[in-house]
Amino acid sequence: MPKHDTPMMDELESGPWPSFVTDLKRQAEKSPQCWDILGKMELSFKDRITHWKHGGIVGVFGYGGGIVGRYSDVPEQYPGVAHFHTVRLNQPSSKFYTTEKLRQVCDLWEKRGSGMTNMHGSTGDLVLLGTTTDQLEPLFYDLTHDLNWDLGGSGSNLRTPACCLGKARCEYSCIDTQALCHHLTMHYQDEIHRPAFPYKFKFKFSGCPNDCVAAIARSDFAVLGTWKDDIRIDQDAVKGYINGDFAPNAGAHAGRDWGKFDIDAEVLALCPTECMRMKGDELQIDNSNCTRCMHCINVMPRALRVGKEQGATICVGAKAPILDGAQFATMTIPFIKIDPENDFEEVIDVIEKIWDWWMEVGKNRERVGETIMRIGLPTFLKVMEVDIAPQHVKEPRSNPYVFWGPDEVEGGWDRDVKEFRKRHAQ
Amino acid sequence: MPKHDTPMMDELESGPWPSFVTDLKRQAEKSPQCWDILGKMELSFKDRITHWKHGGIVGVFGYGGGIVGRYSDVPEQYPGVAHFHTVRLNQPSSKFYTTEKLRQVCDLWEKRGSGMTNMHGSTGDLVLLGTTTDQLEPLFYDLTHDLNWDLGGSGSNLRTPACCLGKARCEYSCIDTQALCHHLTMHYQDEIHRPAFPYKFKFKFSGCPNDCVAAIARSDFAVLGTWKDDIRIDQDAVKGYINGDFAPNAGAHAGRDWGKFDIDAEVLALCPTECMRMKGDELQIDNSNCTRCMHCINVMPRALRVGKEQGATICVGAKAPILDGAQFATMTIPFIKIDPENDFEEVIDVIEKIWDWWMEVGKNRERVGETIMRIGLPTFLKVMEVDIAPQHVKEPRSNPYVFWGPDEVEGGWDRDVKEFRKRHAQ
Amino acid sequence: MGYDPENPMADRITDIGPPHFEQMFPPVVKANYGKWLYHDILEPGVLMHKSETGDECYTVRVAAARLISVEHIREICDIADAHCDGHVRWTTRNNVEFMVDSKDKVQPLMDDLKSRGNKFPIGGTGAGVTNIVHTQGWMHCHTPATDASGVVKAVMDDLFDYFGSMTLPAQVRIALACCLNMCGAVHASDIAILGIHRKPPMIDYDAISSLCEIPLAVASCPLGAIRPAKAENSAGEEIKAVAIKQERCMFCGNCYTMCPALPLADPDGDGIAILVGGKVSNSKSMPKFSKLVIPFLPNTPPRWPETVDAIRNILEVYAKDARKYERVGEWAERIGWESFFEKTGIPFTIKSIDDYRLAYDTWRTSTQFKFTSHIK
Amino acid sequence: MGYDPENPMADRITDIGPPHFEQMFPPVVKANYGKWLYHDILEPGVLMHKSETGDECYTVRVAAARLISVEHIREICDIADAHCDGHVRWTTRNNVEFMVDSKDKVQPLMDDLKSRGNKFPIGGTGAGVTNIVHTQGWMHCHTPATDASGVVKAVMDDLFDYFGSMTLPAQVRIALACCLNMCGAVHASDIAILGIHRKPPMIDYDAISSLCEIPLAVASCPLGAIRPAKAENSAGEEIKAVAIKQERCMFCGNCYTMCPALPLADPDGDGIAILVGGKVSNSKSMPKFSKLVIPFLPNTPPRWPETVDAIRNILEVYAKDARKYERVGEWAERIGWESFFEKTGIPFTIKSIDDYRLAYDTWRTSTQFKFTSHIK
Ligand code: SRM
Ligand code: SRM
Ligand code: SRM
Ligand code: SRM
Ligand code: SF4
Ligand code: SF4
Ligand code: SF4
Ligand code: SF4
Ligand code: SF4
Ligand code: SF4
Ligand code: SF4
Ligand code: SF4
Repeated sequence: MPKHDTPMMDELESGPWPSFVTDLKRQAEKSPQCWDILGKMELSFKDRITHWKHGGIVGVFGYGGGIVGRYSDVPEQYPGVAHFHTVRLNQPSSKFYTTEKLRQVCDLWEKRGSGMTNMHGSTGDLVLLGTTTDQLEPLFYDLTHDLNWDLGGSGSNLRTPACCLGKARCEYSCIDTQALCHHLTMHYQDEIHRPAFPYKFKFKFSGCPNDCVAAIARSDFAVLGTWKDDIRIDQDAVKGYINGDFAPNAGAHAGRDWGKFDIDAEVLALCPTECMRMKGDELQIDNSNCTRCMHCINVMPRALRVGKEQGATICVGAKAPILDGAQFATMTIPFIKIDPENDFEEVIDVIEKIWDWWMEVGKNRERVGETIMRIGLPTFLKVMEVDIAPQHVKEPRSNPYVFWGPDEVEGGWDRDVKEFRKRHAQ
Repeated sequence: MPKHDTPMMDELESGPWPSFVTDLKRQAEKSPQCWDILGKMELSFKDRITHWKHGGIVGVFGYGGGIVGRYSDVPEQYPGVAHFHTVRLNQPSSKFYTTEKLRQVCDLWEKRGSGMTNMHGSTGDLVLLGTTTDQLEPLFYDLTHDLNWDLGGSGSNLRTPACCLGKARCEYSCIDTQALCHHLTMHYQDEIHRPAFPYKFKFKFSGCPNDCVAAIARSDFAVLGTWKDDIRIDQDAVKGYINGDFAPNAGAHAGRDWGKFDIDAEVLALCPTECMRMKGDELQIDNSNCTRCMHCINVMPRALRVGKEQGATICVGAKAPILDGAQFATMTIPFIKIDPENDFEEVIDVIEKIWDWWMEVGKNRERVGETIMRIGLPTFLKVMEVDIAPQHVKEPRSNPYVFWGPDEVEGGWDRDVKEFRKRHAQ
Repeated sequence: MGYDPENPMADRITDIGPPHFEQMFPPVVKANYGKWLYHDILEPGVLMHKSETGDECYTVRVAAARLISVEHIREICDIADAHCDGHVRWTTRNNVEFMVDSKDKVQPLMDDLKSRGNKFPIGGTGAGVTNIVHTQGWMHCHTPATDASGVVKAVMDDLFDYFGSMTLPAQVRIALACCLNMCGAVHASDIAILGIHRKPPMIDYDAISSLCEIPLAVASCPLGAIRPAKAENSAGEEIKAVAIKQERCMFCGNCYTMCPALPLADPDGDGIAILVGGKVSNSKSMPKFSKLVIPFLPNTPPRWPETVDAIRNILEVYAKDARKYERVGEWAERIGWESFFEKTGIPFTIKSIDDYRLAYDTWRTSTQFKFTSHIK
Repeated sequence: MGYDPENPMADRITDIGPPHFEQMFPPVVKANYGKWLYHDILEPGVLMHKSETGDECYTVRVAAARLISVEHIREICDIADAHCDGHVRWTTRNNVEFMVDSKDKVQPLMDDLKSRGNKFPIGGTGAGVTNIVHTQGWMHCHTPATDASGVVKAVMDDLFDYFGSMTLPAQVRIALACCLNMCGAVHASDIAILGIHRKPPMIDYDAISSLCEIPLAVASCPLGAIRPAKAENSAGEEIKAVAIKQERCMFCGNCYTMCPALPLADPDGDGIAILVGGKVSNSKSMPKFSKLVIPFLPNTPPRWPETVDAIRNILEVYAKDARKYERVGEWAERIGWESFFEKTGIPFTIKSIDDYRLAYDTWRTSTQFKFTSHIK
């Protein structure tokens, strides 16, 4: 395939940030269709519009997801990308790789596709960007046989679960994010590969409330590590911070002179619950009022550690704005043990409760968060069989429109209007 | 009329709080129907239910409001209150009275009604509680001729306007609440007496953001005094408070020992905008960041005074929850001069803009706040011809669903899909 | 000569409005209108306003039942004549204010007031509980779910000490509305007493045809629980009526307001809900709506002990726990609503979780919460 | 042997999932899993995690375009083989992390990275601007209103210094989504770049019958702007199609997602909206949605100067004005949104006033506001 004249693409080779254009040109030496990618991108830059057709249902036999079909609306001009389907490989939990595995993927994709990838897709997949329909089955065969690796999700199914790196390299993690993520991914292979839901459903797992995988904003089922007992305090380290031996926030603000560390201003005053105080040079935390926001721990990681009684808070129903407006996930299970020993039974139990209900009452293309909005949080919480607690809301309702059942009201609902009229003339 | 056996009513004669029962019995000596009031109340206490029939359209000729009809559903048992209509007298602005006028009302009502009143109704009227249909015209005649006093509103009309006592006895008032209230009441007699609106409409006027007449919570058209320049500071008085010469909050907390006055904790730290600071023993206010919440002035009335450039903020659309949930009035006009000199022209202009729009687009039984909710604040603000400002919202929208007009978009909206397809194959 | 039924239009006068407020001002108010400098609360119920002219206005505020007789008003006039050269006012919360123009007139006035039994308790200022804004209840309205005057008397008898003192963290404003129409505007009160129904409307087939316009009745239901339906009246005639999906009803009563043939009131179904944490003023925090914390308390005349106790409990916990100047709602938000329920011991029920419009904004979309005893 | 088209089901393997994460862990990570005590950011892009075993894990984080070639990945592998005994990871924001188990291995690794031109800039940690989460844009999607990779390259070239430094009040997370579907989840970002359409869909009568189910197309519109309607195609045949009330359209594109015969994309109609103040973490304040502050900026490839300038402006004003640890949204709420617009000089337009669902909660129902220059 010939090079195209791509002045605008070329412009994007300049500048300090890594250039995808330079990279495309480099790959083009081995994967000539990359010239057509560049040419077609140039056309979109010129026309200020996409040149892909709508949709395109392709896939591998027996799977309802994992591949997103794409066809060019200018196939003659750029035959190399007339078909340009993406293949979603289910990334290993928290995206650690051996170079050996990665090189296998590279070879496979150079053979079977454009050689271009997304590391990674927003949901978390390792996305192989652009191939033709006839390559899909062979690619899938090689992937499963040679790499023993499988596809991720797309369509109205369970999407590829994702997690933060958790205990692998973070002192804050209260749960085994990878173990949980991987176990559920394996447990629900069928739900990932064969759409049977009203709409997409996403799992994300963060080890602590910092939520580095954006679970509470981006997943229908968000599990965030937390703890129930007290923050562990190393008073000497506290002094260390006060004396300036350690940089606050692990040095995250080192680039600017913010003056001497001021524990009152930087920690105590920013605690959202005002539950910390200094008694002399001893830091005291009223843990019963702590909401585990992480701030103090983030600022003084050497002095403060998450508690020992660890578990997770489960929030349900996050989504992007289409159609009722964006939703964050709503706190549903305040605290749950996350136990690899029993294969995360408790978590699975929660998931299936949600699915059973959603699959029964959810409308087509209705995310579970929208279903909860439509039917009401009280009903959802009842379905979940959780103890109703004030923690489920930011504040009690301000309207007085409460539902009552006949069983809750003395005498029930059956009344005889004629009897009533005897006492109350019309 | 005979006394009735009223053990539960009698029980309410005990206790330190003034007893309406004792009072009813006292009035009964002169107005025997009060025995029937007591008897009928006793019956409601026994049955735990009201014994009034629904509605009842009565009134005086030519008026569509001012009287609320009521008929008993047990007329034979308590003939004295078989009819029990209320008459709403439009209270003088801010409810000051001369005993002379009051005595006239008393005599009139003893002659024409039950002798019982509400001082005052929630909207502000002086409510005469309970009379018969045949008394209405004579009462109205005496009221207008002898007391030269008129009825207030009820029904789908302008309700009796009300105001706080403002400049009459409050140092905080930034507007002439009574003058404004009285002028508009007179100006809109027709709107008060002859229902022509989709639903009720209420005016309330508070002299400052403390809002002692609850305008922002209870009126469709809420005018609250405010100022535009700087809070006036008397530094000596500030020292006075610090030294404990004056009781903070004018002594409102004198009943309990809260310890020595702490200007940092009690004033500076509670300023919602953190715009105050002490420079030595001098108090400094960054007025550009002040939101005129009144707190500092409330706490130190001898030291701080509202600014000199006074006017009002107008908020629109407060209402009780029926049916879409309660609404506070929404800030619509950030600042407007309130000028008795020109008969409050600017205010009247605002009111008529609202009415013209609401009467055109408002549905039956739709409060203006609900109309704004249904049609949208942006449209309403355009109708009001106000400069759109960030002050109109607490925060910008978080959903991306913005309307655009063809005139706002290059090339307008007319496109030829065939032309489009030439460039984008289907 | 007065009104002549024979000739009702004879020299009829209309649209003259209320008497002008200025005629009503006491001299000291008229003279110092707009000139006030500051005020002091000398003791509970007694205010002194200082003018730049040097004048002073002393106000003695006394409680009143809002339901008062002309005899009682005459007694108020007697007092005003004796001490306040014939002027008096009512506040926006139904208290009565006697004003005098010099300090030495205050004591005699107060002595007089105190000499009249429990008719004129002095107070209602500052950080205390002032009079309850309320509505008609069984005394005059057709839609109430509870009484007004009776409940208010019972509650204020119990809270009486708070009326005559200023010991609370801030002013506490209590309001009562006897149905969801909320004439008492309880939607923005520190503590709100709200009459609620819990049984769906009955359908009076013998009255509906004559009393209601079916389309209006149907349209009146915010939840679409009402639909047009044929039915049979006692006379056995088929009539145009309505059918009600009872499980959809949330008892707002709007249908009864529009159609008298749909009564909801019921001795056992009706009762009181308690809402807290509302405020009107813009002081410190912006206005807040009251929040529903106790979904139902029974109607127990004459003294509604359950309601009285519930309110005292909230008030006392608040008094102990809140900071100076902190309104009930500001306190609850600072400690968190979970702690509000914990500290007050009020059981949290599913009824407090919003499932009406705009409900989503009240859900907790964060991992931030406290481990109160609610979490097992 | 491999895949045999003649016999596609031959020894087919399915549902084996991804490789197990543990195989992927570097030794130091596996050995210290769950034992980490604390971390330090030694310099921008360089993290040291300390384990209770005494072990240390040094991480060097480098930027990557999310759109990368296998050649580039191979180069990353070469580096990982040379320095990190064959392990490497990607972050949740598309950066690459090289990990070594001792301090002395850090400098050689960094030298190597720096020796490779601008391919591996080091940074993205702490109080700076890290990589932009983004989506496909014109590179692969069918519904975009702007490009992704191109805009990101332009913006990051401009903000490059903030990637390699930690001088901001807090971390600033920028995201891009090329249409309202918001695959980039920009609804909770400090600064969000959002592709938007501004022209209602065209109706392709020649395609609609074959491509769309009319009822689904009609149901897809949240504002009910689409109704079924008969029409005529080029062939002059009457067909079942739809009609669109254009003035009701707010350009969400959902109809096009459901029905390919309703394209909206347009060179002049499409462009970018800027939202700010969102956050995901529960640190300090609860998660916040991004708020729309600039309703439209044009699509101006290859470098989108208007968008680049708008973002730099917001970032610089924030950097100057905000307090240490204060996220963009926390800052805007503290100073008040009116001050945000004042300080940034961004003109406030009516487009920023919510008129969608739940809109009421964003209206200002208080007299509390600042007199900025917006108020004449
Ligand atoms: C590839 C990816 C963007 C990327 O470049 O990374 C993507 C691409 C598409 N998304 Fe997405 N979404 C991707 C992550 C997301 C996310 C982010 C996340 O998962 O964390 C979201 C927001 C969170 C959420 O789920 O709400 C997201 C919200 C949507 C929506 C709106 C869904 C909603 O309920 O609001 C749609 C519309 C739809 O489903 O029809 C959508 C639809 C699409 C489609 C299939 C277009 C369409 O109209 O059907 C896009 C295919 C583009 C293409 O040609 O490849 N995509 N999509 C992401 C998946 C890669 C991966 O598997 O890792
Ligand atoms: C008398 C009074 C209560 C009192 O004891 O003080 C009252 C009494 C009634 N109100 Fe009210 N409202 C009274 C002030 C209010 C207020 C408070 C205010 O005006 O500040 C409100 C809340 C603020 C508001 O307007 O939203 C109020 C909100 C309602 C509503 C709900 C309106 C809404 O849009 O939410 C209704 C229902 C209706 O209009 O059908 C209502 C309806 C009624 C009716 C007419 C009953 C009905 O269903 O039609 C009541 C007649 C009772 C009777 O027999 O006397 N009343 N009503 C108040 C008028 C006295 C006066 O003129 O001074
Ligand atoms: C007399 C009255 C106005 C009237 O025209 O009748 C009035 C008079 C004063 N109010 Fe008020 N307020 C009056 C009803 C209100 C209301 C309306 C209501 O409660 O329905 C409010 C709004 C309540 C709310 O926020 O929910 C109200 C909120 C305030 C505030 C704000 C308090 C706060 O911190 O939120 C102040 C400032 C203060 O108390 O320092 C205030 C201050 C005052 C001052 C100190 C103003 C002054 O300088 O004279 C007056 C004496 C205060 C006192 O009683 O301690 N007044 N005040 C009303 C007396 C009602 C009563 O009998 O108890
Ligand atoms: C590597 C990564 C997790 C992963 O599995 O890949 C990660 C790693 C760390 N995060 Fe994170 N976060 C990562 C994405 C996130 C995200 C998700 C996102 O941005 O999409 C968030 C939520 C962002 C938001 O709130 O909008 C996130 C919010 C935090 C916070 C909360 C910051 C705040 O004040 O709100 C902390 C605490 C802190 O920074 O002190 C944190 C802290 C950390 C620490 C310090 C945890 C630790 O002890 O190691 C790690 C290094 C921080 C650093 O880079 O300065 N991490 N972190 C992600 C790196 C992304 C990148 O390449 O830049
Ligand atoms: S979410 Fe918590 S545990 Fe996971 S990486 Fe971020 S800070 Fe660490
Ligand atoms: S985690 Fe948050 S709430 Fe808890 S003590 Fe630390 S700063 Fe306060
Ligand atoms: S609203 Fe303001 S001016 Fe009016 S009485 Fe209350 S404090 Fe005074
Ligand atoms: S009025 Fe309120 S905002 Fe203004 S300075 Fe005083 S306390 Fe602060
Ligand atoms: S609140 Fe309801 S019951 Fe009470 S007076 Fe108003 S309308 Fe009647
Ligand atoms: S009470 Fe309200 S909800 Fe129930 S039927 Fe009547 S209108 Fe509908
Ligand atoms: S945001 Fe929209 S345009 Fe971009 S990838 Fe997602 S669906 Fe496609
Ligand atoms: S773009 Fe959205 S709003 Fe416009 S017609 Fe299509 S679905 Fe409706």
